[in-house]
Amino acid sequence: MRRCAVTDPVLSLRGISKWYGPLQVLKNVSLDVYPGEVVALLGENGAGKSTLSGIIAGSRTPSEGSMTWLGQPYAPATPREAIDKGVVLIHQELQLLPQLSIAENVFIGRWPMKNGVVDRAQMVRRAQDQLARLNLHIPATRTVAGLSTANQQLIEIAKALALNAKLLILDEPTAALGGAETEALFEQVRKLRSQGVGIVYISHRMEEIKRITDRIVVLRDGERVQEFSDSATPVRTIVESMVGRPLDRLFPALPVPTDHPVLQVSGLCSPDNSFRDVTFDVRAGEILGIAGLVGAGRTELVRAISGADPISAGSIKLEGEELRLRDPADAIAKGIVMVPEDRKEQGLVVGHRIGENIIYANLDKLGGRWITPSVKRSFAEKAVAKFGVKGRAEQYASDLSGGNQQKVVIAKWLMRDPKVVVLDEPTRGIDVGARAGIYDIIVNLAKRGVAVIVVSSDLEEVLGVSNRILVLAQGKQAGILNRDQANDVSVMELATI
Amino acid sequence: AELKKLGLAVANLQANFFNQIKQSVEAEAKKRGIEVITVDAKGDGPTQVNQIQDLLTQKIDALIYIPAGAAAATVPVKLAKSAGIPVVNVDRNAEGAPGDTFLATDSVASAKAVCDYILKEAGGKGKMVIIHGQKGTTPEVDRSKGCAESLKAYPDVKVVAEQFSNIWSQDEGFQIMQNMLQANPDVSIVFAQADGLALGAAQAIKVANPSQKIVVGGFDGDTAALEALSKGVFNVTATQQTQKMGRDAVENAAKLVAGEKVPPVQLLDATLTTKENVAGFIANHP
Amino acid sequence: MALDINEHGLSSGAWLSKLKGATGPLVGLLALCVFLSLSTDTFLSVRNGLNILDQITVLGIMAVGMTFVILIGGIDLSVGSALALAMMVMGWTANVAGLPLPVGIVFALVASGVSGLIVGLLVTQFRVPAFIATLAMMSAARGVANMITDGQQIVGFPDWFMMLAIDRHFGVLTATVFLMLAVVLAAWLFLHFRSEGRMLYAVGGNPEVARLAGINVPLVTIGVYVASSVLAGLAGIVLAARLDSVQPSSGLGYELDTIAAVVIGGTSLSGGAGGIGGTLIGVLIIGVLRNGLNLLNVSPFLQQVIIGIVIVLAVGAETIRRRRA
Amino acid sequence: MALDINEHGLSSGAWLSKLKGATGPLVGLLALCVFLSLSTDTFLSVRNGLNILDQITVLGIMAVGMTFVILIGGIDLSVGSALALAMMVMGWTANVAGLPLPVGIVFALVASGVSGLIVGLLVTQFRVPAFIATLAMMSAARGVANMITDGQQIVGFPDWFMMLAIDRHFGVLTATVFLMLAVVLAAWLFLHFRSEGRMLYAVGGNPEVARLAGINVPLVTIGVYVASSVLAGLAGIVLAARLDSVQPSSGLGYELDTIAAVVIGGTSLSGGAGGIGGTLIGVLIIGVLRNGLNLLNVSPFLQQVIIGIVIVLAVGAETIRRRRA
Ligand SMILES: Nc1ncnc2c1ncn2[C@@H]1O[C@H](COP(=O)(O)OP(=O)(O)OP(=O)(O)O)[C@@H](O)[C@H]1O
Ligand SMILES: Nc1ncnc2c1ncn2[C@@H]1O[C@H](COP(=O)(O)OP(=O)(O)OP(=O)(O)O)[C@@H](O)[C@H]1O
Ligand SMILES: O[C@@H]1[C@H](O)[C@H](O)CO[C@H]1O
Ligand SMILES: [Mg+2]
Ligand SMILES: [Mg+2]
Repeated sequence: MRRCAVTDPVLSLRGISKWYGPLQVLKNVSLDVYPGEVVALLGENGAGKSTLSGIIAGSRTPSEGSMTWLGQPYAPATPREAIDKGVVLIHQELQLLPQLSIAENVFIGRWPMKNGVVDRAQMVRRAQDQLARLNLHIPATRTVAGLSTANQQLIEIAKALALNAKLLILDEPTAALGGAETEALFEQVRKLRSQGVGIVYISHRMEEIKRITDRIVVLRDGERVQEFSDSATPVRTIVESMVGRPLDRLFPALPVPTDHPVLQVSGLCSPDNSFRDVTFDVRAGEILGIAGLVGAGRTELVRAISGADPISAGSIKLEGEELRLRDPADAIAKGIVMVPEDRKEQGLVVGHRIGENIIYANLDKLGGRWITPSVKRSFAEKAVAKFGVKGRAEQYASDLSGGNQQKVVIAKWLMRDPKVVVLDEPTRGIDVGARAGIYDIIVNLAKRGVAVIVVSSDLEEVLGVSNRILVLAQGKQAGILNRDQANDVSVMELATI
Repeated sequence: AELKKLGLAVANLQANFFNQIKQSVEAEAKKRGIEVITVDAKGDGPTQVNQIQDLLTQKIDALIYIPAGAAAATVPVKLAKSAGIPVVNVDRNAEGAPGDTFLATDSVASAKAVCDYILKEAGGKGKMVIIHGQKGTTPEVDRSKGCAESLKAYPDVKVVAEQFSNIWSQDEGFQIMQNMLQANPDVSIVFAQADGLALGAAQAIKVANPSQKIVVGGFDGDTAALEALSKGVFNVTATQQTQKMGRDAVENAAKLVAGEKVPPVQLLDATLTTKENVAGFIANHP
Repeated sequence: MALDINEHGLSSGAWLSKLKGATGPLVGLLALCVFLSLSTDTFLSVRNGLNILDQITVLGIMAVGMTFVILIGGIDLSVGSALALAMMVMGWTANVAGLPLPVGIVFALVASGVSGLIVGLLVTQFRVPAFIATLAMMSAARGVANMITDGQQIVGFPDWFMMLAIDRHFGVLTATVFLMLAVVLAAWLFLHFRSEGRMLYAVGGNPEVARLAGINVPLVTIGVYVASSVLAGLAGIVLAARLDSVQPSSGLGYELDTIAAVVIGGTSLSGGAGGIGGTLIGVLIIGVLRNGLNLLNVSPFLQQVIIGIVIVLAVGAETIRRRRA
Repeated sequence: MALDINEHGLSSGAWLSKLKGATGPLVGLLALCVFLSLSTDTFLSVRNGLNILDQITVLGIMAVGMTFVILIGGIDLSVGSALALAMMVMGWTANVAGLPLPVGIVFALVASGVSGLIVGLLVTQFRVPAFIATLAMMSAARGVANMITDGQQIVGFPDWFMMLAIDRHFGVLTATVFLMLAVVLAAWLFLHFRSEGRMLYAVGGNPEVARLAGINVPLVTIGVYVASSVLAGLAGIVLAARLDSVQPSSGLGYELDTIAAVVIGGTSLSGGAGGIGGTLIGVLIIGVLRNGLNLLNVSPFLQQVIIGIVIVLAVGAETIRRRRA
């Protein structure tokens, strides 16, 4: 769909720059968004996409530059001002209040009123309607706490849809979504586009970008470097424009696994039935992918294997020895480690330094002796260097890009020379360039004889990195596919039984 | 030597009785051109020990000392003594380490008088409750002793509940009396060992609005209590000579600094005060 | 039942679940009442019930303000001092300056409001943690309360004033109890149905989310600390009527009692969850417990031990209930 | 200096930055000391310095335990009562049961340790919020302390005991001050260099991350509450030596003082950030402030106001410093 040359842009940015102290994160960026088009904003982690979105939506202020909204000067000082004008941003981070109901979250700050009081009945009704638009059939009176990340993301989207935006910015809305949810979202995006809403779409998933967007704007190091408006542009060209160098390949060649089974799982059940009767093994040097729809129970399964959740039946054997895992410490002691799906809540103490975070997972190894600053630093620096983290041991984890944070989580575990490594959504929210780095680490682990399990909602990723793929469907083991049998069709067939 | 700088360590300025003494000491010292440094322990013994250290650091010539707690009372005296500073204890004295002199009301005798009065007023029989002061302090111990003596003559009076307060305050009196009335709704005699406690108790009685008449006795002659007494809020108190106590304390401190000898214990009278004779004390507090 | 759902969007089961964190405490409160009714012949009487209501007025009013504060994820240690400050300002205005008592009451509320305003500004503008800002105010306001009369109490107000706490209108409620109930009800309505009330939950749940949703977080925060202080001042006036006197040492240590009532009632100290219903239960648990232990004639020292145990049981019951579920 | 950097990996600037949240308070403390040195002729003397050290021993020891608790994101309101309990157990063992005083000291530490153990179990096993669990224990332990002697104080211990708080060895430090300094130093080393110490930061930073990293969060939590209680008990013994007596009402209200010292020192109430260095500064600010106001002959009521203001300034200075940067 091409924009009509006579319409005026809803929003124009001219020469926007942003400094954080001495650090310049946006350099002289100009951008126009027209009604009824979807503009993709692409760039590596830290390129400045979220910063730019925040400036448009009034949650951050630019250091330099100007904006116009429908031809008028526009400089929102608060998110409220932007919302009132019709500029709505779906933040990259979930912005939900877990203790409150879904309905309340959808209408937070803009409660439907009647006679000066909040009209709760109307609020619930309207929220339910919004959820229905996204095929989400959960009572809107339910609290958000306990919902899966995917559902929370959908609520976040519903919240934005309820606002009748003229300009909608979606900052990585699908990072936590599976295929079906993504489709529902795209349907809404297309509908809004046809209603003349201008849309800015940010994502690291290239296949989506190609499907949904009319025009692609690439940011690199805070600078607008290129624009593509031809839908025939090959992905490789776009990616190279993002990373600023030629990229040879995303997935490295997989090694051939040994015959030696390291981890044997049989008849495993969870107490709350989120998975049942799961049986598989992983051999040394093998990468086992786990695929399934959102809510299929993949996370619960791998959490149980790594001691984070209890099991109600079945057995987990490591090199023939049956394990009784009461908590993660037991699993870790045996050599099973997990990179959890939620980096910020489970993987890292984001307010602490990288070095500390690495130490936390290795305290027993360092225990019994004095952990002096030099012991700590040399240990942490070794980890940082070994896994190519772009950062120094004394930096705070919160200062790193998502990809580098993820590498820190991996690094803290790999310092232990584990026998089994479980990675749950290892590249969620991570740019293509950094993703290739993480795939390299995964494959290198396998080469060293480690048994690796990779859970991912990104089908391309599981297909690209696994020797075999276990598919879960509603908690049941739907089958295990060998690499040569596995493709998007065969996996989806099993996942949707 | 001459008394130029005087330390005054008060147990707890929230109690009107101490506040009266403080004001009297400061007035008397002003008259004599003596500098006073006042510290308030807010009822906490350890705080008072710290404060007295600080007073000694400032090279006071003498210390007027009203112990905050029952337990820690000896330490400040020892500290002062080892610094060669004379100590005038007021109202409370520590057994192991008394001050150079001790100024107080004869609480045993006065409490006996108060109890005699309320027991007689109640017709010599009925259920009685006692609201004690801070456990183990000199006035608490002596007033309990005095009242017990009085009770010997009234076998038909039964003491059904006794409780201790911490800072002798009106809130505490109110709370304690309210609790006591819940457990013992038919109480008819109350001895509260300080006026703050008595006022609180009287108010608790008023709020509870019991069917029987309840006689309340207090102690101290607090400014506010005397007013209340004149309005019949409660029945009797023993008015202590706070103004004189403050003046005497300064006087004795000056004598001690000058090297004169003073008696180790100087007890003052408290006057039994009722609605009949209260007017004079309101006009002019002794 | 079906009608219920349609009309109010809530079945009776849902009503119970609305209390969320407070169901454990509610069960605790009921158990306590049943136990006391069986073990004493005095507990279960209209008169004793009214007594308990009288006894919880001060705590109840303060706990409403504290609920607001804790809901937004704050804490207010200054309430006991704000109460004392208001009392002394009222007493001084009426009995020393000789102005009419109602003027004194207005001044008292203004004084406590200013104390809350300062706290609010410190928290929002100078980023002083609430704990520190209110701790500092706790000390400073107490000092000012003392300085007003140089530590002296003031006794004796007009009769009508004291009667507010004594006269049982229609033979049932005193004006002060009525006031407390009105405050509780108003606060409940406010939190549930006013958008400003809902803002408290948003701010407490996550201030950044609230900000991004267009809520003026500093303003809400300041408003809440002012409300908490003014309510503490109001509680001070009720206390003055109950005691027919004011003294600067009033309300010492009330901050912990008040916070306890709120937290026992299931409002989370991390903010964003809880409400007035739970607080009322928390206040009643404390009130009934103290009353009951007196009726049982338990010695004061043992009372302290039992109070500790019952508080833990009331709150722990919630966990045990959840585990079962 | 260059050597320093190589040996400890820290330049003096880095040392300052190690205090993180506490630089504001440190500046506040120094300003306070300079002001007092200029405005009084008594403040700046060895003798007064030693006095201040004597005066902060109890608070200092308790604040170390509270630092642990707050670092893991908890709170301990029971420390004042644990102190009283330990004192009474010691007094009773020595003066009523007639056992040797050292045995009494051991019993006292065990008693306070048990109180901490109960708190730790309530928090970890029954999920009672720390605020409630320690509030309940504050009430219960105080009750037990009272019941031991029916509220009576116990006076008079062997002379050597009192001398611990009085005798200035080598003319400088009393045994109790030495004990406090040893506790502070040990705690600092523990937090910085022992893996168990680092666990506290991990748990406070994010308990779920810590659990997934293989840290036994419940065990750490229980250990911390036991440590806090035992240190409060130890502070009680120091207090007993200082006062040559024990009484069950000791330590009333100390919980807020102790928490204040820790928080003024920059340890965050939300856990995971802060340390012993800051706590020492916080304790010193409180100690110097109280001492200084006495030396300045500020009237008691005004002192309360000034204490409030200085606390806010000390903590607010941090914000202002950051804003400038
Ligand atoms: N508050 C802040 N203070 C300092 N630097 C910041 C702040 N917020 C962002 N940055 C930095 O600004 C740069 C741009 O960040 P931004 O979040 O806009 O990147 P992004 O393109 O959205 O990346 P991603 O794909 O990982 O979401 C990064 O280097 C980031 O570290
Ligand atoms: N619609 C829903 N309503 C209530 N709970 C749900 C719903 N969908 C999922 N859940 C629960 O949320 C939990 C987490 O699901 P989650 O989606 O994380 O599982 P998953 O298979 O690991 O998928 P993914 O990792 O892709 O998110 C599961 O226990 C699931 O039962
Ligand atoms: O004797 C006094 C008074 O009775 C006062 O009310 C409190 O402390 C006591 O020691
Ligand atoms: Mg981003
Ligand atoms: Mg998952």
